Amino acid sequence: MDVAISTLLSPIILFFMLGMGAALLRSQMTVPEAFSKGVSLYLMMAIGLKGGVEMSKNPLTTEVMLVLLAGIVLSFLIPLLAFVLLRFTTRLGQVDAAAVAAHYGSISIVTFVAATEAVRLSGFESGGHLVAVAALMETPAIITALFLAQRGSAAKAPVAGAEQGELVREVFLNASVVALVGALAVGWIAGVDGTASIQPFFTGLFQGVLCLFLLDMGLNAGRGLRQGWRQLEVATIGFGLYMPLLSASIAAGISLALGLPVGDAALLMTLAASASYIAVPAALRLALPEAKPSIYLTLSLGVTFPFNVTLGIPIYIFIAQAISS
Amino acid sequence: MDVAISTLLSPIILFFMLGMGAALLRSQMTVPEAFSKGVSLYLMMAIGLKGGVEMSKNPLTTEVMLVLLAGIVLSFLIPLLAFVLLRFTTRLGQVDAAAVAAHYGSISIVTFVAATEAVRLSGFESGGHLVAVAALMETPAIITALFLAQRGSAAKAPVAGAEQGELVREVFLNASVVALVGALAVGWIAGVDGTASIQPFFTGLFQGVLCLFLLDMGLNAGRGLRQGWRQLEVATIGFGLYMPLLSASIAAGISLALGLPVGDAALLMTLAASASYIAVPAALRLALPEAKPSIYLTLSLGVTFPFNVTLGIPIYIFIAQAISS
Amino acid sequence: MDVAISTLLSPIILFFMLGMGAALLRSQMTVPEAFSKGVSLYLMMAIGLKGGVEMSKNPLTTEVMLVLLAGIVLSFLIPLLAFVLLRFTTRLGQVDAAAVAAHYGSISIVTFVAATEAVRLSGFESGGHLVAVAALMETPAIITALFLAQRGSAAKAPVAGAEQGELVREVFLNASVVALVGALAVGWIAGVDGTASIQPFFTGLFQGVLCLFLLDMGLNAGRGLRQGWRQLEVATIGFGLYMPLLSASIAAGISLALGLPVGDAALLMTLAASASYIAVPAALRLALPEAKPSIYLTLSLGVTFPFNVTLGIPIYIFIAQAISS
Amino acid sequence: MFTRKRIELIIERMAYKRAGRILEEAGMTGYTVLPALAGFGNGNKWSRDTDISTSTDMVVMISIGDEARVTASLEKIAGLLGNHIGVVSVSTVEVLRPDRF
Amino acid sequence: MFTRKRIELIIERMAYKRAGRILEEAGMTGYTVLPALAGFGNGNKWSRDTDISTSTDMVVMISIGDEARVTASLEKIAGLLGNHIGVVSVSTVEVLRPDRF
Amino acid sequence: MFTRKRIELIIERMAYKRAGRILEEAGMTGYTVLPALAGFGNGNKWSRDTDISTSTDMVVMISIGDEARVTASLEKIAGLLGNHIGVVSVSTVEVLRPDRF
Ligand SMILES: Nc1ncnc2c1ncn2[C@@H]1O[C@H](COP(=O)(O)O)[C@@H](O)[C@H]1O
Ligand SMILES: Nc1ncnc2c1ncn2[C@@H]1O[C@H](COP(=O)(O)O)[C@@H](O)[C@H]1O
Ligand SMILES: Nc1ncnc2c1ncn2[C@@H]1O[C@H](COP(=O)(O)O)[C@@H](O)[C@H]1O
Ligand code: NA
Ligand code: NA
Ligand code: NA
Repeated sequence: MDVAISTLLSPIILFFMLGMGAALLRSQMTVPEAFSKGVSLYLMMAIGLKGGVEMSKNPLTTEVMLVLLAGIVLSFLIPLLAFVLLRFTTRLGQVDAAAVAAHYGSISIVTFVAATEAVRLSGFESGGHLVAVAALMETPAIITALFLAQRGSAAKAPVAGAEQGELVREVFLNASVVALVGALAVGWIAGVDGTASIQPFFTGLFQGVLCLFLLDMGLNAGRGLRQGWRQLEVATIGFGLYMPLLSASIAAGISLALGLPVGDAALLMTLAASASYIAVPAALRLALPEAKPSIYLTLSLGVTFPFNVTLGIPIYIFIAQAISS
Repeated sequence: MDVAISTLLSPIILFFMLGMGAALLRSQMTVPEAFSKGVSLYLMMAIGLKGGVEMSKNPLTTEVMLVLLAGIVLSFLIPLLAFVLLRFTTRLGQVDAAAVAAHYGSISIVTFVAATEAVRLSGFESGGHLVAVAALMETPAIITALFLAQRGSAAKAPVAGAEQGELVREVFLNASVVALVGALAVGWIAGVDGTASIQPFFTGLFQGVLCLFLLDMGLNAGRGLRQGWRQLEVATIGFGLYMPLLSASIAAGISLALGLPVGDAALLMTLAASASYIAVPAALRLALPEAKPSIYLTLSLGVTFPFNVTLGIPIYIFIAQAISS
Repeated sequence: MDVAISTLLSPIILFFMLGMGAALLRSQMTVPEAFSKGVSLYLMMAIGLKGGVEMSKNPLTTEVMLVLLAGIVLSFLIPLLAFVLLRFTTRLGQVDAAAVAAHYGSISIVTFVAATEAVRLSGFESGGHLVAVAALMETPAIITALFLAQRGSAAKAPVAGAEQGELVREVFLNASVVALVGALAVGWIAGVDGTASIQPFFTGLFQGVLCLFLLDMGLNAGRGLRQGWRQLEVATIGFGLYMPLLSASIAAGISLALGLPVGDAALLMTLAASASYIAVPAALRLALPEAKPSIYLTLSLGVTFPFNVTLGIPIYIFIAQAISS
Repeated sequence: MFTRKRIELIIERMAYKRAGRILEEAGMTGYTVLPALAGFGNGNKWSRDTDISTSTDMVVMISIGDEARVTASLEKIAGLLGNHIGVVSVSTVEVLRPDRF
Repeated sequence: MFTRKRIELIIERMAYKRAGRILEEAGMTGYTVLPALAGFGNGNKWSRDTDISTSTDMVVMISIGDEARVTASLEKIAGLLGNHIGVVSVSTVEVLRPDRF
Repeated sequence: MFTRKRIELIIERMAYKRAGRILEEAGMTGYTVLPALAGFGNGNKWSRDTDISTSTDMVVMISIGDEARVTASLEKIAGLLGNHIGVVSVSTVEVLRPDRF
């Protein structure tokens, strides 16, 4: 448990709480969008490079392949579970339920990064290929969600022609996928020696930059919560809290089946539990404009993200230890 | 004196002069607002963390408490002195005089940071709690100034209702206060070990980032001066040069009374001498919209800031040495 | 040749290719303008400082002077050659030909930076004064081009009065000139000791930041090419590929004549071969608004820049080795 | 001076490319997109610096053209706005170079 | 098409929230705020990138609504502009969905 | 309310200072410049985040003034637009403080 404490008292989380507190107190403080976009690009390049370099160290095993596959499957299936739960427990309509489901099938790279730090702090290793898993889990959920949203309703395919291409590019070539996968490839190709000269920037500064970014995330999460919570019924907020635990347990089962080491298991669980708030919303504004951002954004950014970053991650690490012993 | 020289020839100051020169030569060079806002956020987090970590090393002494108190008192009283001087020596009206006074009672965090570097260069220590003093000195001056501006004039309270809350948040929860106090708390809680992993970012890069920021400050100060000096009578410009010295001497007296070490004394003097150009202007646009930014901004940013950063700081350090021996 | 390979597989180039690929695949990924402007400011300050510090180590020799002179001459004359070639081989009119010529006489600082890295990777030294050469080569080409554009045509002088001053400032005091020359001066004055405390920021992070910037450059180059290539006839695109080689060979001749060391020769060739896409376009929008940006920007950014960064630089280093042995 | 119509479309950032295609197809000779900073509508406030998934950002599209083309594009625009939140308004302006629009 | 009024308010960034409250109270159904980059007035020039205390920044607020509400809000707006520097102008526009405004 | 003219100038960033001088000389009391994000014209699209030499950026200049001055400035503006790409349009607006313009 003192792992949990030390995680909660790490500067990263403290800065997140600072931001969240300031937002809830309605401070006008903001981080310019252009700046935080640049910072998040840095984070994705750094995490991608790290993963690629580590993957370059040892060949692709079938285990690795299985984890990648597991990630894709999770991203495809979690939305189904989420959708059913939402339809039965909340008053959300088909489209909004499908939209929310997409977010929980996809991932939050910042949550993932916070988890890697926590795993490190707890003294465990984690494989570089988990970054690849993260990248692979971003998009399948969107496809499931679009299917769920049209299901039954003889609605015209939402998008066609130029729209189609626009959407496909947004889904498969959005900034985070390109940066993650691209940096992963660069790290893989350049390897340890090739990336030595750029490590001071991408590794040395990583935790520090993360503090700055999580301060901003806290501001965003806090504002999202303050502005949006009225739109959410209790059942929906509840979903934002138990769904991560559900997804994590499924991932725990898979980790057990695959016999993943503690670190990898914790990260896979975190990925399953985390909800997207950048890639998926953007894609859904194109594909499901009828879905209300005030619902899915508030839920994933205002409820689930804070939960995962503070309580969730320690729990997942704890479970990962339990199952792997 | 060679301390002064070495300060003046440090890259930080040289870059400031570069920016100021470019602006006076009417170069079109600019640093994007979003970027420099991000950089200044970094600087405030870094300085806050530094202070917090140092404070975590040794318990709060009464001396520390007294310095904090001194800072607050200075911020409350300096505006009174400034107001009287302005009313007697310049043609500024009540409102503009009060507005200018607010700026000189408050502080410039960049000047403070430049001073800490100069103190370090001069081979002196400074206590982390001075950062707390800086944070505490930001706002009291605004309250004094609002009182001075209304005084006599049976004017309606400037703001009420929603306005009221907006102003209060702007005054007590503006970005710099949140970042400074917040980072201070984080540093205090996390301590030396907890912040070890983020030091490369927040400590290692500090001086370098400061160069970049001071280049931008130079551009701003130079442009402010070039565009605004016509609006200032000689007496007002004079005020921008002697007021810092006055405030510094008062702070020197207090330092002597409290028997502060050289470094702390120099920094307290710098805080007293420095004038705000971010927090206070923003607050005054809300509370005293009648006051002319072209006057108070030009004076604090175009006259006093350059003076402090170049000549002022070495003088304050010099005096601090004198009194403490 | 394995030097060429190792250059092509260095993270810097890989990230450039990533960006270019993403753009050609029409990914929507972008780096916010404000952020990349800030990053490029950092790069210019860093390269300027580096050069200045190295120049501070040893006195100005006549050889250094001669190289500076050579750079200026190249920047003045290359546009003449480029203009003639364009007029004879392409359908470009006088004004557009002159505009394009200006870009090839001037330089691309990013290409220069990439070359310094490649030279370092290849195990050669390069003199700090090459940075000064880069700064000096930025503007003369513009003057030649304006002369070429007016030549014959009894056209009114393009700009006068306030316009005149605006243009002169844009040409001689644009951001890159100020940052480069200014940082060079700072490095020179502060020297090795004075800049020690800012090295972690300006030197330690350099390669890493460069990766981030080249990712952005790749996106820009790719988009420029994708959107603009239709406007270019084959002959013009050809010019964008052989002109660098021509300019480089002229520079090679000069290097041979001056007996420059390999590193310096390679960099001088790179400067000659590189084409501007920031300073010159901005100046030409003021001085030659009739010239079509879609032509000169596509050519210098979409064709020549990628060529130089990938194939060109290794070639120039190879030639530099050849002539200096 | 010649009379033309000016469409002003306040629409989500994610949708402006679609609106652009509609205007293009309707024969409008050009448009300009301005970023919005904040806004209010339907009782909801938004602000650019507080939405990381900039998906709720609004932009303002300005397009000047002749009445016929403007009317032509408006129907399709209305359709687009059926899905995406946004506001469209049309005003009358005078231009110097009629051939341009 | 239906006729509505369009308020265009050029006002300091620090004051736009107040203007927004005024518009809201007057019953306007929405507004959009655009950042300005630079400007000139009273012989003073300002530019966003050269004022660190972004307190002299201007923004442009656009709000479309029916004449009655617009008139109602204008008085209060005028009061606000008494303190804060800024400019207000009203023009006539045509909209598609009258119920919206 | 008093009737005035509103010039809206869509022009390259690099040229707005020149346009500003023209407006100033023509006696316009002020103008405001808004950054554009993207645009389309002559079959070319541009977008701010994809042009490092921000030289093809457009800005939108708004200037409100009385008819006489507006007409006076328009000729020179037209001349400027002869060189620089851009679009100018004029509309009629109502203002509160006539003395201001
Ligand atoms: N009809 C129009 N309406 C609005 N903006 C336009 C129009 N035509 C051109 N523009 C803007 O002016 C820029 C240059 O257009 P052009 O001069 O046609 O190349 C375009 O990229 C648009 O931003
Ligand atoms: N009457 C209006 N005038 C100007 N902008 C509006 C208006 N109504 C809505 N908007 C803008 O459109 C966005 C979405 O509004 P709504 O579709 O009502 O949710 C708002 O956030 C505003 O930016
Ligand atoms: N006539 C005008 N047309 C457009 N914008 C204006 C006008 N007058 C003032 N402004 C804007 O309002 C700001 C303040 O102007 P002023 O209140 O005259 O100091 C200026 O910097 C401009 O951005
Ligand atoms: Na998930
Ligand atoms: Na002070
Ligand atoms: Na060249």
